[in-house]
Amino acid sequence: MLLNNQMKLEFLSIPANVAFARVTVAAFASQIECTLSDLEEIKVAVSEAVENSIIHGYENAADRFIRIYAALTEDTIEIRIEDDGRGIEDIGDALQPAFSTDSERLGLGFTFINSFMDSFKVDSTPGHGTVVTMSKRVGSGVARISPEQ
Amino acid sequence: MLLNNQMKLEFLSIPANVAFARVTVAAFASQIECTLSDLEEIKVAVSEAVENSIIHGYENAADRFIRIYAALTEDTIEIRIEDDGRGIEDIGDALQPAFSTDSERLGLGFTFINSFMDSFKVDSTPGHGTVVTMSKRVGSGVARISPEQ
Amino acid sequence: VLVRLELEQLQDTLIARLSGDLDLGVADNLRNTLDEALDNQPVKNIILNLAGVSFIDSSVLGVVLGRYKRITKIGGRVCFVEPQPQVRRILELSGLLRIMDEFPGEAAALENIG
Amino acid sequence: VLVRLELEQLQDTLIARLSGDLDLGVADNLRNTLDEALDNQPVKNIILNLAGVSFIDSSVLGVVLGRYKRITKIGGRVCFVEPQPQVRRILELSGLLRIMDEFPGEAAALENIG
Ligand SMILES: Nc1ncnc2c1ncn2[C@@H]1O[C@H](COP(=O)(O)OP(=O)(O)O)[C@@H](O)[C@H]1O
Ligand SMILES: Nc1ncnc2c1ncn2[C@@H]1O[C@H](COP(=O)(O)OP(=O)(O)O)[C@@H](O)[C@H]1O
Repeated sequence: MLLNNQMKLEFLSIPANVAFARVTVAAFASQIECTLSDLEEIKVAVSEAVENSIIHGYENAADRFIRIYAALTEDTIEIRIEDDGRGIEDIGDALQPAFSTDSERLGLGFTFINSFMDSFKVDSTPGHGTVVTMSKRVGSGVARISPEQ
Repeated sequence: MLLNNQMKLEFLSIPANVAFARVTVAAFASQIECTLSDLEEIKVAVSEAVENSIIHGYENAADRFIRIYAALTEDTIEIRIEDDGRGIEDIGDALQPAFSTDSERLGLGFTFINSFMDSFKVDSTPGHGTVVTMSKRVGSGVARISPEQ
Repeated sequence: VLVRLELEQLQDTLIARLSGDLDLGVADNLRNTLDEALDNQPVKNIILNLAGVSFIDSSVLGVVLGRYKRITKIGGRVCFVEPQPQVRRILELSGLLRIMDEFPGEAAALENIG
Repeated sequence: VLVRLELEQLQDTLIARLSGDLDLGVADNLRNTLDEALDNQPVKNIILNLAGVSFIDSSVLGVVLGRYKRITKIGGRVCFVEPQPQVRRILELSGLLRIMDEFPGEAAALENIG
């Protein structure tokens, strides 16, 4: 697959940067043909992952950094969101809908990401950090007939 | 001075990323109180520096990276734009209005940056790259009475 | 997008008109503002007018669910008014639309829950 | 913001209606499109309608100046129509407004340069 574009964004773990992160990824994604609904879905997925890094990963410490890598191919965006925070003990539990280690939260962040992206994966090392990788085929979403066999 | 927010953006040296870079920096800047005219000026300055990296620094090679660092304080944005390209032989010449090493260009990129930002500096090592640092006081632009002496 | 929150009390119903992009950046402020209103006035029902909301995520839904729990304890109701399509989808996916009603306008909501 | 370029030829005047954010990303395309029109049709004057342009930088001004040089060689004129304030400021700062005229609409431009 041809790699068309790549970017990396790093920013402080503060709530104001949730909006900044999703707007930036959406601006990047819109270089390829996206529907408005694709962009909305990407924005939700990015916000959820970044909020998780701030709240769970860094436990609201405002002086840590979150990194986002994004790559575009003709019709797909791949996004990786990383923190160096406390990590996740049991990823299986964390991925359950309505599971949250914070009673004020819904436990739906990963559920939203899973619903809105085509693929999604969580890697985490307790004490070291979490990496959320997701990708989405955008545009018509209809498979094209490929000239290659 | 209190450091309020920081980000770093890295992206491929392709023309499509000029718009991406200026939109991202403007989104970051708009976290502090900016006028529309501040944002317009920041966008022009970022575009000019990024275009210089693509055209002059990397001579249109599409596989190199450009880095932008930005920091916000209460009323100021500082921006650093870096490439690892061919560098500038004579910075004094390069800063002259209407000086360009490319006959199709106006030689006004640095002039625009200088007009639109409050401070501006170019560092370059031939063969290694160029760093353009700029900052701008935004909002009313009127100095406040400071409680500190 | 600027975030705005406007509160109006009509008898025992609190109308909260929200606008802008609602995420973690406004969640604390929203929670505190609503709780303060609930602490200081006799509120039975809450109408959340989302007509001006362009973005919402799970942080803000957590705040809404928290207020819902508080209101249902005293036998009141919480409902949504006019969510935009992309916001409505999130409400639906979260399950909140199964426990809270949705109305096409404040008048309809007031009539129904009043 | 999507970039659009619409060309119309009225006698020996080429009207180019530009819109969107004009930067290095469109400079090559703009240069080629204008040069092709100049190669294929008898063009004396160019009217650049900038009413829809929200952003412009020096890469695109370089393209404009290049076409200006080509047109002045054959005794023609290049002018701007309706630049938005932030775009007008860049034109002014660049010095292009000292060598090219500016008109409040295409009709005024046509009348004046025709
Ligand atoms: N970046 C992270 N660092 C540490 N823990 C995380 C991270 N992301 C998610 N988790 C854990 O996974 C759980 C489920 O996450 P999620 O589905 O987003 O729900 P919520 O954020 O509402 O708790 C969280 O409660 C938290 O314990
Ligand atoms: N990042 C860079 N790398 C190498 N050379 C540069 C860089 N930025 C500027 N220059 C040099 O400085 C000159 C002046 O730059 P500028 O004022 O932006 O005008 P222009 O881009 O129109 O040439 C350029 O022509 C080029 O020779």
